[in-house]
Amino acid sequence: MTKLGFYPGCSLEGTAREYNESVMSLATLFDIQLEQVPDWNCCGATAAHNLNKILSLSLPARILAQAEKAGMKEIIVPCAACYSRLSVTQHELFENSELKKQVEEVMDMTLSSPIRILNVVQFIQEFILPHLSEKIVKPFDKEVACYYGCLLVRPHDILQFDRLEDPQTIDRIMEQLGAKPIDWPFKTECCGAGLSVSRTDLVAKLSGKIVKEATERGAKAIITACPMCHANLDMRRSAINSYLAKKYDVPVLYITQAIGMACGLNNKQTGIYRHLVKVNN
Amino acid sequence: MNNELDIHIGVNPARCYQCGKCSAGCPLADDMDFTSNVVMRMLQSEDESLDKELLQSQAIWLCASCEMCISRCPMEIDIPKIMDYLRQQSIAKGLQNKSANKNIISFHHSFLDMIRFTGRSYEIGMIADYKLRSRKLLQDLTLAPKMFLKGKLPLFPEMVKDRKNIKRIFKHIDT
Amino acid sequence: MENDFEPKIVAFVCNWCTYAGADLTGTSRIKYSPNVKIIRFPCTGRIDFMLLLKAFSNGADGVIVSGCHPNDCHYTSGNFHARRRWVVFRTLLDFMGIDINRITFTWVSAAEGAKWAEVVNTTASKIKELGPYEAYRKITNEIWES
Amino acid sequence: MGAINEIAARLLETGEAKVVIGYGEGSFGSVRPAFARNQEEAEKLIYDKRCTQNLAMYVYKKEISPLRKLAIVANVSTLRGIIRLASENQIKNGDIITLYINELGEVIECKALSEIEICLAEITPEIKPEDKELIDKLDAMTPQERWNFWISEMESCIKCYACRQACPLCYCTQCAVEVNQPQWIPVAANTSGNLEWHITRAMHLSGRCVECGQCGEACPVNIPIHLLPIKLAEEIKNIYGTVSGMKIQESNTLSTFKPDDKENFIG
Amino acid sequence: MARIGVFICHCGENISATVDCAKVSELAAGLPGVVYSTDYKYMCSDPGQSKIKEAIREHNLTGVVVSACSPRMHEPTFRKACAEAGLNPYLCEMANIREHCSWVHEKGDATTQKAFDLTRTLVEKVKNNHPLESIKVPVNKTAIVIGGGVAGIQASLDIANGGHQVILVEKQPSIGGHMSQLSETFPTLDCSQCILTPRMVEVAQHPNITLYTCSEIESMDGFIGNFNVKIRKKAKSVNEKLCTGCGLCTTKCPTKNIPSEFEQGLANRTAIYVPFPQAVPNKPVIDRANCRYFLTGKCKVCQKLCPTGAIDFEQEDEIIDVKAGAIVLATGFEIKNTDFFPEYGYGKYKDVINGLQFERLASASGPTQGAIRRPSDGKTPEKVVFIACAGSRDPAKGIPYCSKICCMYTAKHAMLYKHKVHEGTPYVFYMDIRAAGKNYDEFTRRAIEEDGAKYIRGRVSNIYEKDGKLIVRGADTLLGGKPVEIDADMVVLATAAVSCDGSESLAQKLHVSYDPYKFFAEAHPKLKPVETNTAGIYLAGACQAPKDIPESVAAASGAAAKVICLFSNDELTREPIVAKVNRMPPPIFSTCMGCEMCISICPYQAIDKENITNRNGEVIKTIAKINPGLCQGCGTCVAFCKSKSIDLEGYSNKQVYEEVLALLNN
Repeated sequence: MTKLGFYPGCSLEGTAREYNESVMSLATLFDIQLEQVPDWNCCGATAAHNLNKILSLSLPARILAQAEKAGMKEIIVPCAACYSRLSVTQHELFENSELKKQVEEVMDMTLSSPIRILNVVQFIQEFILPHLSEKIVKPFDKEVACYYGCLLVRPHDILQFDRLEDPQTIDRIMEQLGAKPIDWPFKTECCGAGLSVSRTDLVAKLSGKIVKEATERGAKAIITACPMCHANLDMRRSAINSYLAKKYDVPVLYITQAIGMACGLNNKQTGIYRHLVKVNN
Repeated sequence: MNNELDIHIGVNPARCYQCGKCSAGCPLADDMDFTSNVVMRMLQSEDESLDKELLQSQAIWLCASCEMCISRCPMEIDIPKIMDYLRQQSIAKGLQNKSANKNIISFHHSFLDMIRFTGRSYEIGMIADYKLRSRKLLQDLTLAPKMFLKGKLPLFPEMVKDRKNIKRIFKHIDT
Repeated sequence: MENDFEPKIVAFVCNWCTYAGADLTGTSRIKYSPNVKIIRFPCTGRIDFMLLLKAFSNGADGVIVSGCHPNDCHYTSGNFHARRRWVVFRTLLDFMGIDINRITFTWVSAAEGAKWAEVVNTTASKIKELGPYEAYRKITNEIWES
Repeated sequence: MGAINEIAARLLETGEAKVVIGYGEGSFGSVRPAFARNQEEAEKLIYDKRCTQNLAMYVYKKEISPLRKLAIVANVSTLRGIIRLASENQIKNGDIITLYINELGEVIECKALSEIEICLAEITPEIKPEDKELIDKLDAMTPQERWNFWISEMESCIKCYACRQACPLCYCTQCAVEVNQPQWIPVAANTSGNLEWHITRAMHLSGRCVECGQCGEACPVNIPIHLLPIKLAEEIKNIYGTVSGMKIQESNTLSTFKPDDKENFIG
Repeated sequence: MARIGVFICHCGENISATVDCAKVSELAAGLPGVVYSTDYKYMCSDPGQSKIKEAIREHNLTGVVVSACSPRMHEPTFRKACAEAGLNPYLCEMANIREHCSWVHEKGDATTQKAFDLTRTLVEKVKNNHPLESIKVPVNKTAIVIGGGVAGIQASLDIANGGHQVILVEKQPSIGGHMSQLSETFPTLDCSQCILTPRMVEVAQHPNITLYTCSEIESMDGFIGNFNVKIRKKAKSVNEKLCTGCGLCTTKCPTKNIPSEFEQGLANRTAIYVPFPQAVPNKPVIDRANCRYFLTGKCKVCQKLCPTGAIDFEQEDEIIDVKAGAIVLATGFEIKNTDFFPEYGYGKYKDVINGLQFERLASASGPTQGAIRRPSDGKTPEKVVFIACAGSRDPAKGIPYCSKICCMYTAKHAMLYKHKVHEGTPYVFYMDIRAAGKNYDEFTRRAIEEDGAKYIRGRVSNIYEKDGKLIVRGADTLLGGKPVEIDADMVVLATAAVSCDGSESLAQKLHVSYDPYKFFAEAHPKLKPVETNTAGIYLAGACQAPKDIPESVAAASGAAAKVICLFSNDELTREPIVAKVNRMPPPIFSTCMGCEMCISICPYQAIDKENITNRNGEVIKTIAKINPGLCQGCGTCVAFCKSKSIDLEGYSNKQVYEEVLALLNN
């Protein structure tokens, strides 16, 4: 059994519960044990770096320090926002020793060496993909729009994940499931992210563009790997539809849910019943 | 502020040659009072009144940190970092944009306060707090019950055990 | 305490790349520390390892050796020979406890005016931090004392 | 009478060699180099475990060199010394008959230099355990400690140049230390002059040293001076994969290069 | 006793602004051996030089140190002045107190002190200089021109018309270069081929020009006046002597779907082909990578058809050894291609093309006979977006420089498009319009004012395809960064001009320096724009930096003039900076022990063995000997020689040793 460090992040305990459920179900199916970072805290997300730089570094740094203390060599971070914050923090601190000292002082913990931070797609590529074909029972035989969002690929210098324009990794994974990824231009357009609650009007506009484009290009599902994107595209659908004055019902799936469905996991295991936009099996 | 940026965050606005590729790709450019290349120009001007206008702008709060601008900027100017800095300065100087203060900034505060007390974010509490701050009591009134039914809004917050440590982190920030 | 210390640094550079690169630093008016003084050689291949020792025994606190990037040598291969010689010399100095941090060996091309300034400034601040090379000077001064 | 004496006697008798350079009994149970020019002297030659000295240095000594052809009794380091000298054109093929005594005590008579190469092909040279130990010890020290170690050693050097005298590869008629325009190395036996002399010597031997340790043996004040060229030889082996004195055609490591030589030291 | 004169130059204020020149002069006067010291506003001026000459005569100087600019700039000037005053020029040295001192440090004592330190160092050096005589070498009066674009053609014709032999080496099957691909040229809109083709033919017919096509430089050694070059002439599989250029083979070749390089992939060609109708030489070659016979072993249709039996499948690459006195590099440029613009969908969308492709579309001899049709479906585009600075001035993409030609050709493209599609709308996204040239700005204004090209100041963020249109997302920075979206039918990227593939390795073969972008470096940006750092090798055209046609031609003629200048002498004088093996009286003869390790270290094979024999002819000693004709004076052997038996004139052991001492001991 493979044992890996795991940082769920706050969303996966709340609005993105189904994401967590599908990740855990997949891990079980592929014989992987995901061990949570002990006593983890929130990464601070957009709010922290909007308001205070040291805070925006200290919160993720504490998570890294906790993981290091637990002897973790890598952590799986399914939430794209957390993945981005953790990666950027680790990069900044190990590039700038003075800053690192300052942050260590603030959190009263130390960081000795960088650890591997894997997003969910990297996790799938490394640990699921090699054994995927043998587990597929029901190919995901649909046109899909793979939606990467901002935080998986940017800032590219630091994350070094896939390519900046027209990324392909999720598309390739979906192909393995039997899906037909569509070519579309909004793979990395912003959904409105943290403005979800405070400026729902803007989110409806930005996410609306994405939902509309995907639908018009024939996608039967949007595949994502970010709880924020999911929330904006799924939970905000009624706002989107009223902004666009048209009913769009293309479902939004986490990539882990899509894999789960193809591998025959039930709705409870994938958590798709929790979506506000209905998913037809 | 032009010089400050170089010192504090190592970004030099003088590098901007106003090609506008940032604004062209910015998802929120249409809604901003100043597009990103104009923000850069205002910084280059080293004009205090423009600095102030900038700190009072809505644009800096509308920026969603999607990083599209820097990823396509030919001069690799870290505009998101500049935006972070401007937001922090805006608060430090009490110049927050009035309309953004009502929603976006309030939300950030609610979010951080939640972490300050629990170590993690917790949507119900946070949203309740935000509603009080923003006085948007009716917002999402229809969404919440749906989410609750889908099990997406737990009633009680998960908490970090070592809350002292979290407090310590915030304390350093506050002082 | 050491802040007032102005190190003496000798730069042994080749005529075609680094000397020209340092000329470009000048032409571009990029400022750097005046502690470094250049001696011109046709090629890094010409630089005798003994000169580095002579520099230290005559009071240098640091030394820069710089030439053309690999494959760019005006004489095709002088820098390749210099590179091997330096690898061996460095091993020997280190084995004898001579402070190899005081020697910067690098490549600066004729187009890298900014890099030259950077090399000089980095070396100067490093040597400033290391302080005067008393250890080497002490054994040299013996000659006069004894 | 051992095989070595028989062969020496034959070579002298047939005139194939005018002199056989070998080992003889010294005083107090030591061995010393011996030069057999006749049957009688040939009988006195010995070879045993004590015969570790590298005799290759005698090949070009003023007194011996005119007596070519020579024969020489050789251990491994002598073989390597001869090969290295041949690489540097100081010995020509046919100048010298080498009597190599292998591990089993057999005498292998090599008339051509290529035959020596064949003997050496069987051998993986290793440095003495005590030398290795001391090198490791020094490597483990801090630079400051190493400096202190060598400076205290250098202080005792009297610049007698016995190290140079003993080295099979120090054949220059004018050594760099004797050059006075410019005066590269201070003449006086002071610490800095001594240090610079030994650095120069080690550098001039780099890529050439056959690791016989003769310089250290010869030092009257027991400075482990042989560690310097040996350390470099070991590093050169690690970095460039070359070992001096194994093949004639092998050029000096420092007079050759590869464009992709490592350069992780450059900053 | 040394009698040294020291001359401190103010260089106007370039030096004196930060260095107290009078003080340096005063301090220098106190140096042992210095008998005369002075400072002057412009040492390199005539009066300045006269000062030096007078001082030499008056004070009977045995050495001169001029503390001024870089010796790379004015060493020849001052050495010449010394020679004119009767002092051996190699007794003159320069201390670089401008580039290495006054320009890089702030005004102050430390800077003045450094200027003095540098001066003192050179004083000590010059005390150990001795008179040298320059070396004479013969000049081979053949020039090699590498690259047969417009610059190479011009240089070849100029040199050949000057009465010298020229060997023109071209990588492609035909000369002509990029200019032969262009439709019309700015700012006159005259047809590119109409003006180039006569020149190409002239090259082919010129008695002094030997043309090797499909050829590249294999290796080079030697030096100015005496280069030895190996040219690899790649197998064309067609015997040029037998081929009459009838073209029958090309019409019957069964492999017809190879994207034509000349047409930039907008049309196809056959495996045996002539790149374009006006090609010189106008004889086909077989592209072995695509030829059916070479791929499958069967076919030979062309061989069966050829009336003269010119097809030769067995032909091999040929290595041609040539000797030459000068080389002109004219390898030109390429434009940045594939995968470089993922955000613009270049390579993904057929209708996003580059400028060179547009030239072919607009060319009367092109795949559409000059009608503007988009590649995907052949429709006439109603809206065309031209994007200037596609890659240029873009450090993030590794190209910070301006490609120089794009502003002009983009204006030209917009104009040509409008002339051909009257109802169409050309949009041009630009950052700046750089139109500095004779009639250039007038030209761009015409595109805007008369032809109605819609210029939008801003860069495009991305392009995507929707419903057969290309959605171009840009911003208008003159309207406060307002987003602009255009649904275009075709997009033309003015992609950056970059150096050619292989220019780095060519530069290394020729020992020519190059800049970080692999463009060849000139010896001096202003005063030696067509020379390289390697004497005898010159630059022409865009291999040095992006250049337009008139500039390339001007540079080519400049390089040709340099070559003709060089060839006007039968002999060259070379700097006597060469290595020497010492000689001593018998019985030592030399301290060289003949270890011969210097032979393997020498990059020029300039070291050989020398036998010293006695009266009976017996070899007493073998030592190294350096051929001063081959030695280039790198000094690698000098630093390597254990017994210090080799020394380098001009940078002798004694000189550099004294320099180190003088630099440090004040």
